[in-house]
Amino acid sequence: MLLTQFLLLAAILFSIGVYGVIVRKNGVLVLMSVELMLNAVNINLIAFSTYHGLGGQVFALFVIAVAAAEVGVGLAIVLLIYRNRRSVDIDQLDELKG
Amino acid sequence: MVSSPLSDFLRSYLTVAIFGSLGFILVGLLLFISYLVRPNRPQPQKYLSYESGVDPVGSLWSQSQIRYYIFALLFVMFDVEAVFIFPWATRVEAYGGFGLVEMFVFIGVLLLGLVYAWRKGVLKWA
Amino acid sequence: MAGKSRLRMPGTFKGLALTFKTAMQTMFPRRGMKTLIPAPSIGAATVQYPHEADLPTPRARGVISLKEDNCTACMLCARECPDWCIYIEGHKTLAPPRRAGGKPRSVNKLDRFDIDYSLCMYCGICVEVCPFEALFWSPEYEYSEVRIADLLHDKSRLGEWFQTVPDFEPYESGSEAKVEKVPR
Amino acid sequence: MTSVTDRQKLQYIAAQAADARVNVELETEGMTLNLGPQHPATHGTLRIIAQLDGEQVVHAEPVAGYMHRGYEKLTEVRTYPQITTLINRIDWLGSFANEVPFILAAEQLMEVEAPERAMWIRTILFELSRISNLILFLGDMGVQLGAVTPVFFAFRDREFVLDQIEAATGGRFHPNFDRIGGLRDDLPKGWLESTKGSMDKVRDFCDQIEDLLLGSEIFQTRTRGIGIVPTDVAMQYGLSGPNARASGIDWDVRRDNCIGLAYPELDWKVWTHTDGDSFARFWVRIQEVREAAKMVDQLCDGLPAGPVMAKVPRIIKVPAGEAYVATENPLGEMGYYIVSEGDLTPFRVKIRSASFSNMSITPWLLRGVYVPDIITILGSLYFILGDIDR
Amino acid sequence: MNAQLISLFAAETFEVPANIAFSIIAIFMVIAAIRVVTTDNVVHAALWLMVVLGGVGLNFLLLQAEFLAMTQFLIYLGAIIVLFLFGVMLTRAPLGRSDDLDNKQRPIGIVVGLLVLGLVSYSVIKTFGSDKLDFSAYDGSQAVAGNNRTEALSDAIFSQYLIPFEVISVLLLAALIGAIVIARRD
Amino acid sequence: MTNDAPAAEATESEEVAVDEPREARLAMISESLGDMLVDSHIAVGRDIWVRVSTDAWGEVADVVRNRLGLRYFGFLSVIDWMPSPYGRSMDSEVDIVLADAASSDDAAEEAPDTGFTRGVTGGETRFQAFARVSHVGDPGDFWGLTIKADIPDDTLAIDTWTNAYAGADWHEREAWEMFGIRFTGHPGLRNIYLPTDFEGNPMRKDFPLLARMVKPWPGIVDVEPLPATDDGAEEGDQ
Amino acid sequence: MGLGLVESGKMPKSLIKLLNVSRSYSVWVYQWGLACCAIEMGAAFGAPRYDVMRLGVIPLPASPRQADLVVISGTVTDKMAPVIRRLWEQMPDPKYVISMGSCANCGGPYWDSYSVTKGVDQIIPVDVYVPGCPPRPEALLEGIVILQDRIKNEDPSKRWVGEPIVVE
Amino acid sequence: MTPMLAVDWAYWQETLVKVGLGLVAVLLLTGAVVYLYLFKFVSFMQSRLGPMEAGPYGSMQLLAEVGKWLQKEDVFTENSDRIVFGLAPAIVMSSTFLMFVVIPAGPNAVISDLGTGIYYVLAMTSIATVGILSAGWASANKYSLIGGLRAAGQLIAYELPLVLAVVGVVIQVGSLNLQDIVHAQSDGAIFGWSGIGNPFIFTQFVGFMIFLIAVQAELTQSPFDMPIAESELVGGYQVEYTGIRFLVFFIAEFATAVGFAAVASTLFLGGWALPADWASESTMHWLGPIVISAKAVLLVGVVFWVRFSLPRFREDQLQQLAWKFLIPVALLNIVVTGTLKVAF
Ligand code: SF4
Ligand code: SF4
Ligand code: SF4
Repeated sequence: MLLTQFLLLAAILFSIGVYGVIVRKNGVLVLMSVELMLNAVNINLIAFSTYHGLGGQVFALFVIAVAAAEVGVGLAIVLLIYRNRRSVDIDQLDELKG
Repeated sequence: MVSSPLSDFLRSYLTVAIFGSLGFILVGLLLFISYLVRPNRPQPQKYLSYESGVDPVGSLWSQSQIRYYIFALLFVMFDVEAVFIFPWATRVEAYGGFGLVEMFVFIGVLLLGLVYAWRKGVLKWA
Repeated sequence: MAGKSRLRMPGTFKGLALTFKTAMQTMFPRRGMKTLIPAPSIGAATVQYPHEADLPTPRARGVISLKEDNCTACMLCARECPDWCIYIEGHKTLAPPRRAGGKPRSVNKLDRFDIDYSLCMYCGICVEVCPFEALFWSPEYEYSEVRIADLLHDKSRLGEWFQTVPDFEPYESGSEAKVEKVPR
Repeated sequence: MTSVTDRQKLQYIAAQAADARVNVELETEGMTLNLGPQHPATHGTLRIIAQLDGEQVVHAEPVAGYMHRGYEKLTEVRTYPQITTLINRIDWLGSFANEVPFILAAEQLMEVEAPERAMWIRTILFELSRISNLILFLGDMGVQLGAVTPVFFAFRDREFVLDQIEAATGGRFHPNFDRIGGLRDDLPKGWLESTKGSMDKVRDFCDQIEDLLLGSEIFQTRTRGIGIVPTDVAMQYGLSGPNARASGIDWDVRRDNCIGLAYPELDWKVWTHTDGDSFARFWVRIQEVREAAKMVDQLCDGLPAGPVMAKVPRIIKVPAGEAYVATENPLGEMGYYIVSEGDLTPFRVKIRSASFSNMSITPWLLRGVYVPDIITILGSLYFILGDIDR
Repeated sequence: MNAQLISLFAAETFEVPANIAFSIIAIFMVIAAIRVVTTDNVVHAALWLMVVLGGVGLNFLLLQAEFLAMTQFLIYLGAIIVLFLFGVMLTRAPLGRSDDLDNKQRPIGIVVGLLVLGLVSYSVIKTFGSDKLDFSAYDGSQAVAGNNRTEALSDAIFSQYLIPFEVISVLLLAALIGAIVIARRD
Repeated sequence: MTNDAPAAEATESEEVAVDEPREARLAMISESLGDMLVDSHIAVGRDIWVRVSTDAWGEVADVVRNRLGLRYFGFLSVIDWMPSPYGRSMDSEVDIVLADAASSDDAAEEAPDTGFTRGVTGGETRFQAFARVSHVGDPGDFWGLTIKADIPDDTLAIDTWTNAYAGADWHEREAWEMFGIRFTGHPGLRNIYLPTDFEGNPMRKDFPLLARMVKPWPGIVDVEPLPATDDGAEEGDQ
Repeated sequence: MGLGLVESGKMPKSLIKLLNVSRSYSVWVYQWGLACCAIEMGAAFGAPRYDVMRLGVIPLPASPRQADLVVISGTVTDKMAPVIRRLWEQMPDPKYVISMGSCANCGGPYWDSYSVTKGVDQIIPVDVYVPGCPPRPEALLEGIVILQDRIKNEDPSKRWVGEPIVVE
Repeated sequence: MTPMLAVDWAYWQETLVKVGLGLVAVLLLTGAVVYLYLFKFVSFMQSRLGPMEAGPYGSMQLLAEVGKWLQKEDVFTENSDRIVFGLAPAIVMSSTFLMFVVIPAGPNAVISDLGTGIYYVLAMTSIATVGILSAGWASANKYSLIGGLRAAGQLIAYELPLVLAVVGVVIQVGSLNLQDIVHAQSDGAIFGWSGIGNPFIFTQFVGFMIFLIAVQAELTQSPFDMPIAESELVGGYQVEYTGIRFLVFFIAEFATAVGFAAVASTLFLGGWALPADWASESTMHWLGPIVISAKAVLLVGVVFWVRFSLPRFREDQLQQLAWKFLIPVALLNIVVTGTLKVAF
């Protein structure tokens, strides 16, 4: 197996995630897209760890932990938005800024 | 036959995958047999949602409570903790007291979260 | 509230012990040599219906039977029946005199006596009001039908039930009621 | 304080309590949960429409009538003996107990009195039907709380009581044994002895239920403090029987207004509980079963000799007048208000059934509780559909 | 069949089947990932995400990161997806499609996405070309015999990465408290 | 214990029995009710009835609950005093036969024409509301009271009791659907038993029970009458 | 959907027999009581003395979706009738109905009531009528045994297209 | 030997045999458990008999059940999400199957002896939650939805004690591999006495109890059966399921019970092994599967016994039980075990 194939797969996932983050306006879906990107990163980390020792795996573990925290807080924020605005549409939040 | 660690490793997981797919295969098989013999008799009310025999009242969809979310959140956090505990558990002896202290601090910090949630009353309904 | 009581749960274990005991009693009801041979059919409270059946008490109101000879088609039962589920038709004939040399008596002859068991509420009023001892309760209960029309028992079917009528029981001490006889 | 403000105060307290409990963490959109008419928790065919907020009930509306059979109308076209058998079927678990107040009311109007032996036998059967009724409650409460075994035990031991009822009256369920002026028949031989035997089984059963449910910590956490009915509310809604006694109302028709039954001659006790919660209702009932078993023993021992039927006309016409007689049925106070115009049929019979009043409290009681507690509360209020819907 | 091909298929290397497995998994993952960002049903999106995450786990397996793969299943499939589903059901998860999930930036999204993809792929291919995975790093750090690398991983955490490990606990704590504070209304 | 002796006991004595505790209670009641009281009746050893004026119905609840301490709500319902136009849907001839048998049988009460048409406390209208409340206090201190009031024929409406007794809610709903009586001030007068599309008020006397009209009474089908013989068929052959 | 092997009669006889037997010994009956009879039904299902489970009748499901048999045990009122119809329709085929007690058979004691349906067979097809008011639990067991007998001998190809039990 | 996809025939043969045997074993055990406990033992607890007519003592009852379910119509309600609704049982089922993969039934009798052993089991069981949650959602039914949410909430709450209870064992053994755990028990000694080896039920009793309680909850059995509470939710997430799909849930439920019991017996009761020298290794090849089956079936008995004796907790009460009692105690157990391990 080539290293590149994993990296390319990760790249595809990452760019799909990017697309999702840009296009989706439902907060939960945006978080899912972020999750896609994080996982792409994880694939990279693991793939590289075949070269550079277990450090990559440890990092991936940390990323998973961070991702868990991120989803937790992110979803809590989405719920907050929903509670206040009866919608999970994060694009509408812009109106608040103005 | 010689086999490298790689093939052994992947091979054992191939077995796992085969066995795992059995679930789907079995369901599919049963469904197929059932497809051969079962009747099909449409009746106008058969496809309504069951709701104790009356028309579904109100909106079908509902929101659950945030309580569930907080439980899920707590779970995720502690699950992550467990993930770190497991590797440590296999090597407790090797690390000795130092490892113990490290892990206790780790557990302790997260326990603070539980205590916080407890004190905040999110574990309770009423 | 939860944590405290949870550490000591004697009540809960009592319940567990009870169910376990019941299971063991059901499974190993026998004593002595055979204690360890499971015999649930003995230990369970079950009467295995299609193979064996408890006899209902003699007073049980299972099905109404008709002693046709006694019925005079007086219609009292049909009138008093709250469900109007007794159907009687009759005509008059002359019967031989009761005492030798008497006049022939005019009696009502029963043409039709149907009880609709799909409607009957098993109240027993008909049996009670019948002044001529023509109706009796039988404790039989096995007459489920596939067609509802078959639940209308005509007088021959009702007559068959008469075979199963049990004798009246004697009364408990202190009673002043007279025990009557089933006129067989 | 006038009653209006009294009620308002009550409502206010209830609202406060509910609000305190209502989840304000997230205003989840309301959902309407429909329990019944076909639903295992509703003993057949009651329907409860509960507006939920999450899992909390904001408003609950019981819908009765799926079992409405029109007794009050039917009594107007039936003769008195026919009514006796019809009303067996109101509270179908304690059928014999349904007959008694009606017969007593008719006897009041006709001014006849049943002989003493009939009175005693009536009392025995009355208590037997109470036992057979409450035993099932004790088991069924387990089912409502997810423990299936108690109900099997209940059905097992209830059979012994039913056997006795059937041996005496001929019907497992609907005895139709009471007559104006006495009873249809006397007891068969050996009945008293076997009845006392079955009372031992009943007592054993009570012990088992105590082990299985009452003493179980899980049961207690599920029922204590759940569905509290304060005394005053219980009175307003006309709660009666064990439900009222569990709310601290020391009142039992058997003791306080006993008409035509042998209770004053017995040694027994009215059990009350001050908590008014589901647990109290369960507890009071289990004590009542024990008490009833005790009474049956005494009655069997002291049964006087004599006839079981007074002299009454063959065709029963009840003189004009009005009478209301209530008895302490297994479910609570059941009374018949008979208006007679001297006919073969009564002119109007108002049936005051216990469950109807007991259940009318549910909209009040279910506010702010959680969905699983609906089941506990309904189970502990204990109603029979026929008794609500009539 | 020539010798080279046989050697490719030989049991020792496991190269081809692993590649086949990878291709299948990768195709599934890409499709699923695309469905995640395009489906019009939030719950479906979560379930598609589950497929992607499962695929990632399988990739970890192909890369012989066994513990990581299991962690992926445990945390992502067992916990985070549930968290997502709860989140979805707490807000809005109508059955059937809902059409206001996307904003009007789809063209931008596609452009940016493709741009990222192009850049990354270019640099990846440029840099790593056809480097083969050799798993040499694993063998070197293998602390115990057998195919069990969990111990090795543990050693790594408890030596080099001790500080981050403790920091993670604080991070989790912070996230927990933060989320509770946010989700609760006080 | 109250003097709730069984009815028969009181009537056995020939002299006009006086039920003192009940007289005392009635005095107390009439004092509290004042003008609102229209009529009252005591069945010796049994019960008390009072009839109150229509307008006061709602207020009465308040008074009996809070001033008289009858805090326990028994029931509330309505009577339709109109004689039923249908009888029991049985052949009238037979009814007569039965009635004859009854009167010849023994000394049953005479036919109902004793002016009793509106119950023990009288009344003027077709519908009458009645309710029963009780005093539940210490053990033994228990007594009940039945309260009646006429319902005007034109409006068919009367005050609600739900303000005094919350439990009256369901009872009034039942009365509403069974008799069509409107309780002014009731929070939600809906059907409680019958489906919403049910037509008519079944408890009214003029509501027919169709099944009884359609199905012939089996008692009609009589064998033709016997020619007079010495020993009638009644004896039968035993 | 189904392939319709059974309806088309292409199934071998022995297999049909097997199917019938398995159906007859696994009858999941719906926990649903209507009135007094429901208690006797409960006794038949729940009382250890009768223990309907012996016959393979499993009184577990509370939802019609998992039920094969419904015992209409008690009074069917006009308000209840549509509900019964719907719940019966919601049961997946093949399904069986036992009408228990006079009320369900014909209206019983309430034959003249304004609110009671005179017989459940006006709403749904009934396979076995059990008489009684209430029928003893044994009577219900007898009804179940009769039903099982009929299931064993029925012709599924007719049943599958919606006819009531046909016994050859 | 012709290589096929680089995996030789031997592998395929071996795997097929293993998978076949594994499947048969799982289904047989499940059937046995359903018959022995659900039908018989529970009936005895209630002093009745259970199935008697189908076959001698009702032994054919299960076949009849399967035959019946095969003939049941497959109903999708009109609002349901058909795909998810249809797939959910399969997800649950395969999560169950996956659990069995690593459970050793003899010195070699294991479908796949993974290094991550017990960790793998925990990961796989957690997947079922998703299946149940989506089943509840896709049914488009209020009872199912509430049931599904409750079930998911409960499963995750009790997943933790389950996971943490295992850690004590892992600390003692120093390996995640289940075979290692089995060997550690059969070769171990309690305070120097190795007569019965060292089944961890003794040294890890707290862990064992927590594990059992958590298993009871994971199986959504009473007293933790609020999600499928029959008396209020009519069966929870299963309300709309009929026919085969219901059967699959049904099988999965009991197969999971068997699986958890097998895991518990491996972790705490010594697994397939008898203590050290009671039987030779060659004997264990055929005795092992019997031993572990017996242990597992016995443990399932406990599950059923508790299930049919106790009333159920309310949703919040069982959450509190998990969070306020089980998890802290499990953590404490880890601390104590770790300390002792290091100290001695
Ligand atoms: S038992 Fe009652 S209902 Fe039945 S036929 Fe006799 S009188 Fe009529
Ligand atoms: S059965 Fe009796 S009451 Fe009925 S018609 Fe015959 S004799 Fe008369
Ligand atoms: S048939 Fe009789 S016992 Fe059955 S429901 Fe009707 S009235 Fe009740």
